[in-house]
Amino acid sequence: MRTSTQLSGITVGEVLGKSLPGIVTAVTDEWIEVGPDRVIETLQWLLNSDEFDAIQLSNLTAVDRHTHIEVVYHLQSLDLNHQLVVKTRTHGMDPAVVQSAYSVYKGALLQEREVYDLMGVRFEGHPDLRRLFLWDGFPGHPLRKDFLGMPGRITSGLEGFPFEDKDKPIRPINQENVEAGVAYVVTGETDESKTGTDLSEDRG
Amino acid sequence: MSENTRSATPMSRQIAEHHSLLDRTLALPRPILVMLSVLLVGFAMSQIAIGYLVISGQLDGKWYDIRDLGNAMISLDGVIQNSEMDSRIASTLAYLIPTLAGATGIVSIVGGWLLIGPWVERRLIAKFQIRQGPNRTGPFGLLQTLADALKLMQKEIIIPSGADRFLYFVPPVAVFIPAILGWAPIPWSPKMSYADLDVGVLFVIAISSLGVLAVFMAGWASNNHYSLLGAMRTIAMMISYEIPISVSLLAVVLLTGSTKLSEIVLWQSEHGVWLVMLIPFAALAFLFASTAEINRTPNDIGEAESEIVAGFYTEYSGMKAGLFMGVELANAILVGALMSTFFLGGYTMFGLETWIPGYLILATKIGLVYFLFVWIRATLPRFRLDQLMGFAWKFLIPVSIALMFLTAIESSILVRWDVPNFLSLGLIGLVNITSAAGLTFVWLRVLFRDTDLSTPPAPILTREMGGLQAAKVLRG
Amino acid sequence: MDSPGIVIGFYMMAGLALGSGTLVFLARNLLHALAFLVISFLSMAGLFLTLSADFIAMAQILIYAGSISVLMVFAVMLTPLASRDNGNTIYVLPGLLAAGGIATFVGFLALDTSWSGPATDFTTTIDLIGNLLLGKYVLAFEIASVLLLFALIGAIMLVQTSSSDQEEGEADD
Amino acid sequence: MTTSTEPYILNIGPQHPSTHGVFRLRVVMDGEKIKDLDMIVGYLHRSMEKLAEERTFTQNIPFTDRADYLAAMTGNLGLAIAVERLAGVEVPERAEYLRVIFSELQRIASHAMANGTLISDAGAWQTPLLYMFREREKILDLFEMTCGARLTTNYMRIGGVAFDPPVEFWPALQELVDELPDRIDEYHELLVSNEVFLARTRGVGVISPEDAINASLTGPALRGSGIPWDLRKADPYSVYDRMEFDVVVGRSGDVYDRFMVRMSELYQSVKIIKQAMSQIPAGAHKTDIPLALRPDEGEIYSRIESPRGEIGFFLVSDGGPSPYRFHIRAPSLINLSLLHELGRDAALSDAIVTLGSLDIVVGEIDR
Repeated sequence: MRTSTQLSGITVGEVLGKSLPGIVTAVTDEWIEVGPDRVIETLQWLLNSDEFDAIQLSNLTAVDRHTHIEVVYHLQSLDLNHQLVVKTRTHGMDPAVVQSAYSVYKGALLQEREVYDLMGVRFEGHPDLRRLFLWDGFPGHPLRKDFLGMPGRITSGLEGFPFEDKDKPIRPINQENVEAGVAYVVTGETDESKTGTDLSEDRG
Repeated sequence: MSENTRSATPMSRQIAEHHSLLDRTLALPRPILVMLSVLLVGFAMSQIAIGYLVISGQLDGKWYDIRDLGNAMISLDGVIQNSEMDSRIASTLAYLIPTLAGATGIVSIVGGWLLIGPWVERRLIAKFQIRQGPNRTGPFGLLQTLADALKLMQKEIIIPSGADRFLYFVPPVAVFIPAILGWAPIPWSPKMSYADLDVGVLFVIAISSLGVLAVFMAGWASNNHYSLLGAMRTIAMMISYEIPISVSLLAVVLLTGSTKLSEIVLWQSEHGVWLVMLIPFAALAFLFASTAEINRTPNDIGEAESEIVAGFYTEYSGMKAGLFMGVELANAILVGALMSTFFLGGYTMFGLETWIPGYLILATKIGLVYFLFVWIRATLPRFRLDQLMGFAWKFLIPVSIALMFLTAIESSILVRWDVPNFLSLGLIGLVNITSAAGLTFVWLRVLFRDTDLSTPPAPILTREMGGLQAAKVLRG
Repeated sequence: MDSPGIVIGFYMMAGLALGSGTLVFLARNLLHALAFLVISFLSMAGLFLTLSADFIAMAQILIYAGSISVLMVFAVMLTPLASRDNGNTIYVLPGLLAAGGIATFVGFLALDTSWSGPATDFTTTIDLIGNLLLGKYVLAFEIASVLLLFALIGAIMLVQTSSSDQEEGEADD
Repeated sequence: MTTSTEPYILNIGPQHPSTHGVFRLRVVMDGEKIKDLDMIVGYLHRSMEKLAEERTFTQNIPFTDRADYLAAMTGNLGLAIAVERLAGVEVPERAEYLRVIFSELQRIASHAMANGTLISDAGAWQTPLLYMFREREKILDLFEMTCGARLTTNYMRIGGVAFDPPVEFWPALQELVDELPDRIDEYHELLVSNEVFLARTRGVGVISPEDAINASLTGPALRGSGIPWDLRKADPYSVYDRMEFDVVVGRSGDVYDRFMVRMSELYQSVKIIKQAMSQIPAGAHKTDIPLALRPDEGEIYSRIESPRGEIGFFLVSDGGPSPYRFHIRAPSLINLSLLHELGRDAALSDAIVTLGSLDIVVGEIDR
């Protein structure tokens, strides 16, 4: 049975770089990266190329990297049954601008609206760039890491597990512990020697 | 244990433990069983006695002849006329008493049906849908309707902003006028008819065209797009489907030679035939068109809940919405009564009416037609507006007019040579059935010459994955 | 006309007809006026019934209350909102004059006619009407039906020509 | 003489019988025809992706229940597989088979619901829906027996499944699997050749194969348009590569085809369950993983075939116990990419049926 393959970014970057020199800004084993103002060009080329045949935009999302926002395109070919990942990064956070992929893939319509809504990436050339989930006038873009930035620059995301010693991993969750009613006691740290009662509910 | 785990929900357990009515009756305590059997034997004896009275003809025309409640009225009339009252008072009384009695009768039929009808419909539909239906309020859930009505009456009366207050309050009441008036000419027994009009058929058609006005008022006054859409759909439907109704009733009138409902029934009884056997297409057209008139599936686009919420009564709350729902049920049995009278022999049943009260026979027939409505409602999806309009104008109207002409020829033959006997009627029925089937077939072929009417082929099964190229290969 | 029920019915119907007829032109809202007009039509049908003219009564309900008022409803629906007011109009004086003229004319006619007495035996009128329409007045009847057919075809033609420019859109219906 | 009509705006939803939740369509209508269509979502937005950034990977599994609440099992499985691939967790064989059985049961339940509501949208007064609920009810009973929950199961875990099914599960499952094909035959008889249903669904809401691919449609919506694409075969996860089954592909891409694809997939699911039941080995049903699973720094996009299409999880890990970025590729949302094109110039009734055939779950759209 044929299974799907994930194309290496290096091979994709090589071929793409031959046809459109200088378009690829970075490659890794998993993805290639292009500039935010050359997205349409890249995607159109990948869509039309016989070798890659990136006919479907499988997924479009964005990641906040603190200094910039990374927009990720997961493309796939159905006939050749492979996937490839294209990334682009915005110049800075405000404004974060990327070309819209809607002219190449209709499937980008709602996904770009979602990214715009939650991540604040402005897609140039999108026919109907409005917020998707939140209402107009909502302050900020919630999926950004600095959203609801608190005093002391505490940002969202777990710095560490509440009762966890980073050097000694806590006991694994297994059936015996559950049956014995043993709570997940943190080994090592004693200043907060309470048991993690809130976690013991998570049986398994 | 395994049984319990199989049916884990209370509902499925209930279904599993449900016994038949016979089982539950047999499980009653012995004394009650004995009492029940004594009652049964007594009932049978009294039936035999009644049978003797009927055969010997001692009952005909007596006021206590309950096979025809008209007898009692006639006797009462005679008593009043023969009494020593002032003739003016006597005539007033003779006018008022039957009028009021008949009106009370009709209103109690409709009202009683509104009390029991929702329960019946919900239970029937529940049976179709492998559910239990209302069974908690009172015995067998019989009081459910009462509880619903009480709840609805306590609801706040919401008047949408921008509604036309005058026109908003009239429709829930006004829709009931045709639903009650329509009962007037229907004969329940030979002498039991509220107003046996000479123009009964015309009266029926005229009355059925009135309901549309109330519907329109409701839709317009609510100041809501859903209501307006529902009202426009309903009006369009009613205008279109009144024509097939009229044409099929015209066929009835042509054959029976009378517009009087009692004479139509008598004609069927005299010739020992139901009109549905002679003019089946007219009967079917009448049935289908009346489902459109009274907004029942598959023609309930006026209140298609998946599209326009509740159609013209979207904005009505509490008992006013309840009245709209009630009038649907009242209309359903009215159409059942008309259908039975015109096409199913009315209160007659090939001689059975000398034994069983005619009104019971008619009620049974109404129940059967109503059951058909419920059955259709529980089974079929709904047509689209343009499909329904096309069906009325492109199919029902031309075909029923063509068959009406055929009926006209046949009836003139019957009248001219005076051969309405078993053989000629059978021949007519045969000719009509074959011509209706043939015409339907040919006309549908003409109408849908460009459409593929066959059942679509089953989807393709494959194990090769791929995109556009693979799709091309698959489709060949 | 001697039965008290008929008498009561006659006065009720007459009162309703006159009252709702008055309200038709007093109502400011066009749709209210229409509702009163329907009531007036219905009470006219009732008046016909008290005269034992059952066929005409039914025809009155069927044609006026059932069809013409629906037609008017459609007409009102299709006119823009602004004109849905039965208010001031410049046609008050001509209207009054025309109404007065017609009333005078009808009054003269009524006075001039030699009325026969009330019908004594209640026969069915529908047989008579049918025989007359297909016997003595068959020509008029046929001409009327041909006229109606022309009207029908004309209506279809009107709709056809107006929608010919968007036939592509309608084709898939 | 021309008659001109005035377009008006109709709000379908958020409370409306056929929007399957709190979905809102703002429609510009001209008579019965739709001139323009705009969808407004977000009434059920719970910001799962943001919340997930503050929870461990295991704690995020319940979110996937609540995203696609009609197919919680496949949602769970999608996340579990994504994290396993990201962190390199091995899954015991028995757990893989249990995963297949439960996600196929979930597929049957979800397709039954989708087809039932589609017919309700077409106007059949809930009868087919309740018939389909009969099967769904039994499947949910099986879920309840196994993990205590009927809808939000939270059953698939990273490294296996939460519980081994109880003893009485297997005979009940056997009985269900035995009777299911007959039941599905019943629906075929009732619906597949029903003239009214055919008239309402054939040629309505047609999506061309090119459009379907270009608009990122997946699942039955894509297969209905004639594209043979099913991740269970194209990119096999779990033990689907050991199962013998066919992928159902429609012919013309209309509402009827999408309906039929779902209908025929029920048979295939039954087939898969039967095979999994005969092949399932004994053994552990999960591996032990640390409570605070710390995958290495990196990112992964992992996808599986949910009843509604490709449900994908894009996870970015910064080496901490919680994901740095957690994104759900929601098939319900992305399948709506063509809605405005399908709805334009359609009759209102057709648009409603088309929306029903795309089988949306608002919880998944809004997340």
